[in-house]
Amino acid sequence: MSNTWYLYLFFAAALVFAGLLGLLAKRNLIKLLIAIEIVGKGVSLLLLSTGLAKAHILTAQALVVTYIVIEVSLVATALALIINIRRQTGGLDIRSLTRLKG
Amino acid sequence: MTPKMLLLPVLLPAVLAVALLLLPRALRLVRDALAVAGAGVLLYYGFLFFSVKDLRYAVPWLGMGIDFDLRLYHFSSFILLALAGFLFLIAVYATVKMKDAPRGREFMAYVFLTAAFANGAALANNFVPLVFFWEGLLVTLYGMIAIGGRPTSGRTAVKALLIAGFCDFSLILGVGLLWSVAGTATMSEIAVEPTGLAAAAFVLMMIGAAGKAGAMPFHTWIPDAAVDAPVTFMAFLPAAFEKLLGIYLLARVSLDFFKLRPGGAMSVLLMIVGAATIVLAVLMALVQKDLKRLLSYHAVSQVGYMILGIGTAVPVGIAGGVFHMINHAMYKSGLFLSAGSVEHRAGTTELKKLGGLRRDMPLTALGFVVCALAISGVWPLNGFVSKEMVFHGALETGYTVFAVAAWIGAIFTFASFLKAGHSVFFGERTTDVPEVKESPAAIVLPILVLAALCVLFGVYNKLPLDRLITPVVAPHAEAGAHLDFTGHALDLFNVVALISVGCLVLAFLIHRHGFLKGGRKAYLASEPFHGLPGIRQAYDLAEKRVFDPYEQGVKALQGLSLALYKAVDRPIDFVFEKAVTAAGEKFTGILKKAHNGHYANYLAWCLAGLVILAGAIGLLAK
Amino acid sequence: MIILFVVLPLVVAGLLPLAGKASKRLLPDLLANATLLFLVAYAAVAGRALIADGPVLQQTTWLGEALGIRLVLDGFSLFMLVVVALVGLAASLFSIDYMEHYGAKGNFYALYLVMIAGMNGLVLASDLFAVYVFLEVAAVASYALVAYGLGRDELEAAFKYLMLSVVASAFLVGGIAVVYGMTGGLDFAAVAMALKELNAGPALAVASALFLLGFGLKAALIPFHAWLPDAHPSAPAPISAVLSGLLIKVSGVYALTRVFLNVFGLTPALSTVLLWLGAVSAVAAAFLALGQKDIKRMLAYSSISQVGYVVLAIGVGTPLGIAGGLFHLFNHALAKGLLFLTSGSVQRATGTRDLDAMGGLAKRMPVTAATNLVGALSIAGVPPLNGFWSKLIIIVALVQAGHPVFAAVAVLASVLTLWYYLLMQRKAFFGRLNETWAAVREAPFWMTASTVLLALLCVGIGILFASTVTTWVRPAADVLADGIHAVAGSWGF
Amino acid sequence: MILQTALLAVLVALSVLAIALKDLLRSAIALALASLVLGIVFFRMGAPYAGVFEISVVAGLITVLFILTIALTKSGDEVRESKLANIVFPVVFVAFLAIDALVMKRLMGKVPALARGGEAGTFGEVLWKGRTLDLVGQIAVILAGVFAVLALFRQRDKHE
Repeated sequence: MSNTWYLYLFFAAALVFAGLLGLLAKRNLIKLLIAIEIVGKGVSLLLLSTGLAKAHILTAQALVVTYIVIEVSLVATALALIINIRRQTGGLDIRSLTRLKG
Repeated sequence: MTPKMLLLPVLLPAVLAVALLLLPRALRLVRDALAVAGAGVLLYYGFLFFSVKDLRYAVPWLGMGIDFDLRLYHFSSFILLALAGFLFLIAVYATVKMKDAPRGREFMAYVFLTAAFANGAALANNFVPLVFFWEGLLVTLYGMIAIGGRPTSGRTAVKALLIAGFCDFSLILGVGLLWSVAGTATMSEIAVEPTGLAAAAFVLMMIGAAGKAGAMPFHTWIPDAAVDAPVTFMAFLPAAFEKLLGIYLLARVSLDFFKLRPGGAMSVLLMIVGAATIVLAVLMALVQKDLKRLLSYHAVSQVGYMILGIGTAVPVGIAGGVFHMINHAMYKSGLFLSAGSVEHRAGTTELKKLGGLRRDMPLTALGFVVCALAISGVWPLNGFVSKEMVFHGALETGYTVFAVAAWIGAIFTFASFLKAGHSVFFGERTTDVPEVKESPAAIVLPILVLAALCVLFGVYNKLPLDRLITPVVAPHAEAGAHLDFTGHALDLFNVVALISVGCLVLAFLIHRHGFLKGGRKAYLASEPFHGLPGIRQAYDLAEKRVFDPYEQGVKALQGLSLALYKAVDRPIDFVFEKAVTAAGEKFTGILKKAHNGHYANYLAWCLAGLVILAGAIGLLAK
Repeated sequence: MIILFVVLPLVVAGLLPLAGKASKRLLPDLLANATLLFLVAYAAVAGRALIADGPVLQQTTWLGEALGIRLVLDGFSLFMLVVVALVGLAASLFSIDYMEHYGAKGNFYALYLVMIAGMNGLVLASDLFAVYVFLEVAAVASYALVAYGLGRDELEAAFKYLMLSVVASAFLVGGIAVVYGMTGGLDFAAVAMALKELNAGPALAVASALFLLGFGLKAALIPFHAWLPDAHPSAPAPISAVLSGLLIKVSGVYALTRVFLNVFGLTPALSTVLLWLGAVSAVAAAFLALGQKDIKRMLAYSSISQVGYVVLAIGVGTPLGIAGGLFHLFNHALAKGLLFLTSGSVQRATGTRDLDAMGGLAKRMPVTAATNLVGALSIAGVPPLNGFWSKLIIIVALVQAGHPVFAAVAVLASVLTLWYYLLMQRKAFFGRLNETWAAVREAPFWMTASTVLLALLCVGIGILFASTVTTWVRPAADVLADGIHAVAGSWGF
Repeated sequence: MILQTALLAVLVALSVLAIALKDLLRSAIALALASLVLGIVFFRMGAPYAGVFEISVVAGLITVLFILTIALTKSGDEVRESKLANIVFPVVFVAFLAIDALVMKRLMGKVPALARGGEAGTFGEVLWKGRTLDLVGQIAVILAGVFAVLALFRQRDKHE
């Protein structure tokens, strides 16, 4: 199995990189969160494929499940923040969030 | 006498400091009595410890070579005694002088806290306690200037703290280096050759010690503090305690920790620092217009003699340097206390507003004149003896140039004290100052005691030299070396002493020259004068305000002095105060601009950091 | 039962919303503070006895069956537990009065206790993935706590903090996956032994960099620090105190050192990188702090600088350096907690954080001014306070290990630190009293009480530093100085 | 293996779409589809529980949360995205894919790895006996998330 490990890693890296590019380029707060989700997908793919390569798929599965639960918590918190920000600033542009600097 | 007793000089003043701080304002008398009594007890123990001389209190502390280790031996007991003596005099003096000061209570507490730290520093036999006590002095230094009550006091306090902090940190660095070179932090076990890494350690520790003593270029806070801090503080810290501790440590560093050789690179380095400090600081003193500022520049200049003496690394020079340390502490303390006495009654220390106070304040005047003569090195006072020893030491190393520098310093020291003494205590009364009375006994007595000691240590120099100084030098001299410094101490008829006398005469001539050019009448000659005849004539020759010799006769010199003041002293001040600040602000500004609040920017830093770190770890691993 | 450190705060947190229904303030105050008081007592009193015979390995059983909960308590984790409990207690005492006007106290304490549970779990965890999980527990709670005021700045700070953190933790999981792929294990002990066997070069370098990003961002090392000066000042004062005093140390420094020293083993390459990271952070952040007008932002930059100091010391890798670093971590936790709390008192009294608008507050708020001074002098390294000793040990250790240049850098950072703290003192507390604050009054009882508690600790530890170091710091430093042997040999279940 | 590769390619394509699409609702749906595909990939890797979680929680719950948020925050002002980034970043991404394809296999060959024995038992046993602490962590993180949302949507008390 381990000879296909690199294949999964190739796609995992692609996902992470796509997410990072999105984080750097996009300005809509929700878009940024979607980009974070993409990064997360890449990482969970990496985690599971590593377990597969080591013939530890059950453990890796447990890790991925925990990872997903954490992700949900994060996304819920982030979305709550975004809604609050929308209420306060009237927009969703990350560029308007530059009051704190220096 | 058990080893535990060594904790007393540290703990007692610390406890007293807290007690003094807690006593309510209404119980001022109790407070004063407690302070004087406490200082008296410390002085008593100072004598007791001096008679015991050999005691060590060491308890394991942290492991890793860090022990709480106090050691009483000849040198530290000598310093301990001197510290206790000055503490006592200052405590007595402050009861009156600081009576109405707005924060007198805090001042007293700081004095005793300083004493606790200073005693600890003198006794410490392990680097870690030493650094601890040493750094503690930094805090009290800041505090004592900060409570000066003038608008600029806070600024000066920060300046002092930054400069002294720099010196202290270089001391810490030096300690760390020396510790790793010597392999132990126990001070009595260290003796290394000052080469390679150890040389760096030596230089760093030298900066720490000489900086504490106020050598150039770490002196610029002292003249400022003279104006901004209570004058009692000046007599206490820069004049006495800091000199004692700084030179004590310098002597330990150059004699015990490192084996300084006469003519070696480190020895020459020390002599250069010493000679430069002597000459440059005294030239700056000449142009000062305020008595306290003038005295403070001399406090810097005289350090040069001590450093020069120790830097010679020959027995007579070292002995001279250490002897000069104790002498200087006495007369400079006396001079500052006299200035304080004048300030107490006349309300000012500006030279041009003062004059003729000799009649109103005869005892203060007497004390001032004796101390001024002593600092100028007039026969047969203590300053003469120790300066002669330094001259001899400098000549013995073969570097005549340093002796010449020291002589030049002697000329201008005397010249500027002629100016100061004359304008304050002699000449005509001015209208700026009303009729005044002599200061109360608590102020005058400490001055007179110090003046009397100056005479005693000069005339009967056998006492301090044999009992205090020679045992310090003895372990470092070659076996069988001639260590009797007393025989010719007051001998006027040798080349060195004659040159010194010539220097003093030259100082008179400068005045005379200036006076004649001015063409004024010497009506001061008719004034009765209870001092030495030579001085009297010199003062009589100068007629007007003491600035005139420079205005009329030595314009060139004044130009040089001013130029040096501007070209050396102020730039150093500028470096510490302006340039560092400006550079810091510039750098800060650039960094602040980078934090522009943009998320993508911050994320990019993180990713760039990741790539760089991965590369760095990978490359370094290979 | 060391699992109590994790479970007790969690259970109380779960109960708090219910308790908050019954009584809006009293019950949440009481429950939360009692929990933390218990943790302080348990860690400080019972903890030493627990680890007297070496590290405690505890596998929880349920109905006679061994569960997969394996916690380890050794000198290092006990040390961290004590720090967490102490500063946590002080901050929660402070919250009794301070959080009054934020509302929903039950909810606040619930989040607070979850964060404490997360930190405790991280400290006790014995495998890499569990470290990540508890790091996220504390992090999620902290995002909400930063935004607790719900003002514009709070939300902005929390959002950026979250977005940067999440990326870093994603990379951290990536690093864990790489290590898992190489060793096939996640246990500290298994990984440590396998890595020793493998002698992995470049792959471990990549993994190390990923871990450095993950933990370094939590520790706010430059260049991963940008979120901190936004997030820490925006949070309510007790949360700022816990974030700066604890969270960056537990999920940053603790995790970093545990993994790098005990699991990977400190190679010269890693050591060099840590020294550089620490030195750059210590100096650059000190300069940044110097230029701040906002008292809490200045404190926040100071945290970056001081964490840099700690990492610099640990990067040395010698027993003395590690001891100095950990001691400084402890001292900084107390002093920075104290400083943030007093800044909260000032903000509550005056309504501003602008240093230029303050002045002479010492006359109106003497206790706050005095405790703030203690904290400032402690961090600046002024004797006889605790911070002096740790800085001294660090500088000496740097010189002894043959890094005189880094020692000089540490000295420079110290001088800068002293500088900006004196600036802060002068602008906020000394000088002439600003007319505007003539009616300002001293902070209420619990706020002053908690700051006095921390100030007394700073002074007390300064005076009794030797016994503090031998009792608490040395056992922790010994574990780290042992390197992978501390874990590989004795942590097998 | 070919099917798996194709699924992964679709996953990446959908992810890129989720980021690149202008309309938020559409990109949320693209994200949900990506999760669905990832869930299937997990199934095919022999990790059914992870697959179920990915599909039910991520494709389901998270998508619902996203859509809810989009609905709540919709009303007017669109965020203008950077035009330059829209041109440059796809190019960068393609370049990265090329490099990734070229070096990943070689790179992975260099990673040293210990051969380890596989694991025995069922997923339940592994989770219960091996990773129970993670379950405690999950409970904690869910608590944290719930409290966080409650705190962020609380009514500010008006006293004081």
